[in-house]
Amino acid sequence: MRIGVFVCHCGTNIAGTVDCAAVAAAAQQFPEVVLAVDTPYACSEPGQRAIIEAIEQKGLNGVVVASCTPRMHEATFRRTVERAGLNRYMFEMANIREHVSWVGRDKKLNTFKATDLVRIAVEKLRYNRPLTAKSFAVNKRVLVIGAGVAGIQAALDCADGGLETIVVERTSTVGGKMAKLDKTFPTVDCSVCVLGPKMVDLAQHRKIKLYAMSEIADLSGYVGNFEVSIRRKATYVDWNKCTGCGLCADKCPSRKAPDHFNELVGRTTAISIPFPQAIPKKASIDASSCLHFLKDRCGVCAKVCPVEAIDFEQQDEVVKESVGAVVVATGFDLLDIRRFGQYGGGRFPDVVTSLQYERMLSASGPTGGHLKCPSDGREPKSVVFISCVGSRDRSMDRAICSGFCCMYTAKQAILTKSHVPDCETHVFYMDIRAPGKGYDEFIRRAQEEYRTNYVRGRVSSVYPKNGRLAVRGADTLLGTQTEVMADLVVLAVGAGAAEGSRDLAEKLRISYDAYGFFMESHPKLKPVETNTAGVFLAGACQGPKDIPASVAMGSAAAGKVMALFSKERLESDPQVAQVNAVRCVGCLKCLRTCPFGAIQEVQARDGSTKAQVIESVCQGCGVCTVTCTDRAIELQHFTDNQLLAEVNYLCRSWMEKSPA
Amino acid sequence: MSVVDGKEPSVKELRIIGFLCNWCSYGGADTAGVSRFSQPTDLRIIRVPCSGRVTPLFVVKALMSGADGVLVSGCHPRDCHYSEGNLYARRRLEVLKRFLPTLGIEPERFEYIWVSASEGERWQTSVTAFTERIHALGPSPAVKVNRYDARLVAGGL
Amino acid sequence: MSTIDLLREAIRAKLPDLDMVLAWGGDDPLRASPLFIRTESDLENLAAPHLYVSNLAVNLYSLRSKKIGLVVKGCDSRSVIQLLKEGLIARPSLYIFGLPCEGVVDAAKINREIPDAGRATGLAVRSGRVMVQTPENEHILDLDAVLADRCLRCRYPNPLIYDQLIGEAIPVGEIPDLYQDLDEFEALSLDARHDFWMETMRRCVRCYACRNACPLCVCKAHCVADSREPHWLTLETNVSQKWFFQVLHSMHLAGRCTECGECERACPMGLPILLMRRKLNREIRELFGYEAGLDLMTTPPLSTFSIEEENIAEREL
Amino acid sequence: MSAALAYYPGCSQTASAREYDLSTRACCQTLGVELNDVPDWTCCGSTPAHATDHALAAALAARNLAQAMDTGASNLATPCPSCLLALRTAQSRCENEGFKGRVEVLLGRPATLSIRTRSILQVLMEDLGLEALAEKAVRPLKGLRVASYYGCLMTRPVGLMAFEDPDNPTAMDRLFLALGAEAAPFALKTECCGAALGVPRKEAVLELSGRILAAAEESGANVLAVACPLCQMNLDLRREQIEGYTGQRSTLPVLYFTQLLGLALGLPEEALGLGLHNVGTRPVLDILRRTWASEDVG
Amino acid sequence: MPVMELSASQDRAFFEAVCAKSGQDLLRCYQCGNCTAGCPMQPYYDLAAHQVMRLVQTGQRKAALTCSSLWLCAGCGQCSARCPNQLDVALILETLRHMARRAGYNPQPRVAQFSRAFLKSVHSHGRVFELGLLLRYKLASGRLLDDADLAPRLLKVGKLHLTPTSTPGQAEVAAIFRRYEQGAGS
Repeated sequence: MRIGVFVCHCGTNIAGTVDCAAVAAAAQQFPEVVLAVDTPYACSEPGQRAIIEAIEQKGLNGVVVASCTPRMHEATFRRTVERAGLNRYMFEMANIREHVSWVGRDKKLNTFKATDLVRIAVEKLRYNRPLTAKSFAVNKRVLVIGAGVAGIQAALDCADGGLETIVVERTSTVGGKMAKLDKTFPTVDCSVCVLGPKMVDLAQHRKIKLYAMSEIADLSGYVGNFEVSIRRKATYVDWNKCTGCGLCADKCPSRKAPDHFNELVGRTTAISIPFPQAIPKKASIDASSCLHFLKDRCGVCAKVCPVEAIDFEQQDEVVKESVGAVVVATGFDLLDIRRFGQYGGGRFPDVVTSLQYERMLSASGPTGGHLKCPSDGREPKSVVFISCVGSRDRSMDRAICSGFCCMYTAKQAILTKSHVPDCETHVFYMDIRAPGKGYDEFIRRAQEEYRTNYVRGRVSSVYPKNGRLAVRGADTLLGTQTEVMADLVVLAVGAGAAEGSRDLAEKLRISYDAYGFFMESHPKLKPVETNTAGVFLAGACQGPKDIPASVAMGSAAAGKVMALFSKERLESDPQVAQVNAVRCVGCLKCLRTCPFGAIQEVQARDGSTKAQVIESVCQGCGVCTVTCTDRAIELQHFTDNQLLAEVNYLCRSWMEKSPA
Repeated sequence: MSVVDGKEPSVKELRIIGFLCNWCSYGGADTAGVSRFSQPTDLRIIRVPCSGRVTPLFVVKALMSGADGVLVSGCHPRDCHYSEGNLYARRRLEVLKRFLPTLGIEPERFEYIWVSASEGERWQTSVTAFTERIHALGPSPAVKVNRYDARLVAGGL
Repeated sequence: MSTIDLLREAIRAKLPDLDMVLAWGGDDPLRASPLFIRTESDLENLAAPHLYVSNLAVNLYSLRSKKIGLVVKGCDSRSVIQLLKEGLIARPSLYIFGLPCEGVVDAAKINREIPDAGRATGLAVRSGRVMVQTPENEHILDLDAVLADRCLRCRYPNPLIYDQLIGEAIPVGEIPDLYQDLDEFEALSLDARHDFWMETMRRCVRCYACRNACPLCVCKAHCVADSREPHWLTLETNVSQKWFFQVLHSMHLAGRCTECGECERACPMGLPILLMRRKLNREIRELFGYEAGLDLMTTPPLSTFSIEEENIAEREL
Repeated sequence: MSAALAYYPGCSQTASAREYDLSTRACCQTLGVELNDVPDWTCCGSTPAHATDHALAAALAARNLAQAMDTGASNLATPCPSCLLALRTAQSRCENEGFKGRVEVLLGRPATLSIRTRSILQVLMEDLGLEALAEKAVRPLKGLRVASYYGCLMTRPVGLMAFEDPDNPTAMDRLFLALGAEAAPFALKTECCGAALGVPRKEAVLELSGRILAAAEESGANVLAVACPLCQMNLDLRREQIEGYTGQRSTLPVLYFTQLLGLALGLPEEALGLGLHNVGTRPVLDILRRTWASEDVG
Repeated sequence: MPVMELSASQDRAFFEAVCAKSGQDLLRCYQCGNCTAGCPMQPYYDLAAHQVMRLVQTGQRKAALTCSSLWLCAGCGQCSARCPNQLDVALILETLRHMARRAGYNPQPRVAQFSRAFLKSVHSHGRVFELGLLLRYKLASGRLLDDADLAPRLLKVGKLHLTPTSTPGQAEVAAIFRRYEQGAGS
């Protein structure tokens, strides 16, 4: 082989703590290396040109670049060598930045380590073989999971782009958290008035198929060809018949059902439509509150329904859809208020979450838009807002800033004044984060125009005193303790991952962070992609986000799907397992352990049983290779010989270095 | 092959190989790098697609041929990019860990852990702890075999 | 009828339906060799049961296209089960004569006890005693003293799979394998264990007799021990290569080995290589409650997993 | 039933909190919990030792733990939360071998501190349980509306004490409910009464204790239950000082929870030291007598 | 207040020492004020708890060690329980108090006198002899009339012993104090 080695300085990122010239000089002596040079920025245009020129002039048939992590630039350099006519798999990277220069302090040791990493890259490259991708057809339908504002936007953009779009929503209506908000910041316009038309578009779009009250049961397959199982939960109402007239809810005698749409502020009927603008506007029965299910009597709804839509026998149903890409837009949930015992969360009825407060402010909410204390219905004359409840708090493993609370708290303070002009408003805050367009101006309005008293400090406790609530906090700017009496305390509770997000991540085979938010493929450059090809993220499921950011990300995800679907066929990764039929004894252990069902049993010409890899299904994990005692099945590009070459070199070199 | 000035570095490094899955742990090591979490330099990382690709034989081969320590790191259980690879790995590697003492190799020289792509700090802590553990154990006795072989060759046996 | 007669008649009856029957035979009064019975006349060479030392299951994979009759002892039957379970042979092309076994004699042990064993003319076993006839003497030995090692810890004297049982099943109590040999070995320091294997492997001649005798090593035709793709081992005959070969062999058998002991019996150098396999078996039994070759249904533990492993603690550094 | 407990009374229990000691012993005897005094026990060091030097504080506490362990006991209980904190702090700090070494130098003997240490309240709740306690009660506490005041140290430091929800402990409330009393919704369950600063900074204690009394009054309670000698002293003994400072009069009796438990168990008031209070306990007894008369018990 | 010259006035060694002795990483403090918010003694402090944290962060040794707040902490632990950064604030204050005592700062003599009187009592009797403790404290602090109203009430119900109880363990306790004063175990 004729191997070229390019050692990147990455400015001072690598060269600062690694002697790149020395690494290159050492590499020059490695077997089959005919060229080894150091270069300021290998990934830059001149850097890549130099590689191409070297391949052409020196007749290289293998290239090693020692630079950053392959997770960053492997694809870049593979295209580079391909432009010079090499097969893209005749390339290896040595990660001497993230794994060396950025983590080791001793330049000499770093240089040794970098040299070793270059050497094992060379050793592996010597066993590399050209691999060729196969192509396969793409199913140009897209699945959008979650129909909050991000999911709605993604679905509408995909459908407008001409794609068949399947939308799966867990609750009985689309709209998500945004539909629950009274107004939005910083414009203070009616939230559902902005969102409503989009919800209607979603329902009426001829390219969109909506499954409400449904969840993802399973997802299999791979980019371009996913198979999804959708569980449609029983609503006990035949939605094909239901007209949404609401007669059932009017007559339902069970009026104590928990009202989830109203964040448990107030109660609803056992059969209900969550709110006037609900899409689809269909009734569903909460079996845990319905007298028919609890006591086997009643049945009023069935009697009054003019279209005979009530079906107490209805069961969950699983339907299957085939899609080529998935947009995950499952949003967030607020942390459980009961976790905040110091503020009486869950104990004092007049301590509410910010989302509950939105419902209390909303004209379509349980109080009809009249601000009332939940305990006794009186109009509050003092409302205290507490920021960062469950955010920036390591003591409860929540180091993150939830991002949007500062803004909605200001909005809620402003709205409080417009509901009850003589109400005092106080906001306890640590820092105000208002970097959006018009955001900081909005905070100033809350303080200047709406006379909101901002107190810089955390609150230690909320306790009942003289029939009201005493809020004891600090004013760190004054260096004092403060106590203020409140009729209502609103906790700006931090945003956590949506309930069930970890389970969903496992079904989709995408990663999530410590808080349960889904991991993007790269924090800066691939914010919408996941590490699973064909699965994209939109909105707050990736981390807390406000409405404009969620909408933007919804559109971005749709754009990614359309770019993916712009090709008729996709190329499969040739880093898949391959069976050596001569060695295969036909035990089929590989077939049984393959997580993807990518191995099938075939008859050889002599009638004997052999395993065979379905290349478009194989994901390249290599579990089969390890399972096979005879190594009759090997994962291409990560064969035993390739990995052994690395192990053997390291051991051999160490042996040689070790004192006799 | 000599580097810098042809002399051994002043700090004595031991010989540690890491097998890291591409999706979680290799990413976690990258995250540690991006965050500049400094670590001992002894470890040499070999990238594999999945911890399920790591045959225990790689580990034994390394330990019997002169590595002082081997660390395998994959995605947390339930979080495997290939959904199950690390679960197979866990069984194979646990059996291996228990097998090592029969070969006269301290089982502490081998460890397998789970580090996700977001856990840069955990990676730093793990590498540091493992490197310290290997330094506490000292160089591997497996060197003996190879020296024994060298003597056999030299002695013409 | 004696066991040998019962067996002979059973084989005779089934022979017309089979391509051949594998049993043991030969003239040596202390050792029997595999006997491939194709015709009735071959039945005359059938040896006495206490000499049925070798595990005939080793031949099954290569004869898998034929209709085979096979005589198995309890231990051999586990190999058959394991081969069936791994899909390496097919049950319909197999007819199994199950032979309850009181243990087989180790010729080497008899040689040690009796100076003129080399000239033995006959051997008989009766009620726990072994009578060895030589031209000059009749020696009487305790059966236990000359049984093969593996018979001394045998937990399965009765075949676990068969089409026809020859004679009566032997009553058997609960005999735990205490792994005394392993405990003794593990009482040694790590260094001593390491040195033990170095010394043991120095003597290995890398003849692959162990591998060839293993009924589960079905891939021996393409063994990784001497392949270039993948290239796990060089052909150097040094201790590291030889030792690694033995480790590799043991690990390929992890969760599969039934401890029939043929590897060790076949070793011309008498190396205690079963020990490594027993170690792996013990760990697998403790971790997963699994023993190879006991039934056809359970999935081998290394071909499956649990999301929550009961006996594996999460590892932290 | 639990095995015998090593019992560490603490200094207050011999003097200013005698009724706590009396009622604890009486209750335990009735409940069949055997208390064996730590032989020759000495002061745990309390806050002043801790404020001075951690090793000194740990040595003073460790001596008592060692004395208890010498008797072969594996469980120790103390009524006083402050003593318990001192003992547990010593145990926790001595997990650090270096620190333990320093303590052993001061102590002059090995600091083996593995004995399990708990408060009497915790022992009763965990080892006997509400059901068993209620079963042994012969007279209901009906008519009493109890504000349960836990003070700082029953639940804090959270990691060290690991007892109940630090923001809303309910052990005593549940106990009194089980014994037939009402639990008043008392807001300042874990606020500080000012602790030992009563002597050097009296005004602070009067302010803080006054606040607690006021909240207890607001809750409609007719008795305030405590589990800490220092809290009891500040709220009971300093009552006139508090009244002078805040200008608010209060006749709310402050009883140890063991005294209330003892009444329910049918123990005579002398055995529970009910005459040893500064603020008269008569109103409590009057209420209960009325209850018992109407229910024909007692 | 004079201008605080940041680089010149910062005593980094002091900052590091507080971190090391308390085992707390004070850089975690982001000045949210929750320690101050819940502190029962805050009204009596000269500097709020979070301000003391800030003084340590900025290496203001003298200002931190001379503040009265250190001595007025009642040890209730509320600040530590509330800290969102899991700092044991009470332990940091205590650490500062130890450092202040060694450095000879004593802005709240009465607290220190009470502490000393308490320990002296333990030293002499093995257990606290409350009457002796109070007398000793009153003599040291000169506050003879403090709490004079309480004594008759205590005496009436037998809660204030006139003589100390003798405890055999006193000798061992005294030995602990002797070793401590001789500098053992430090």
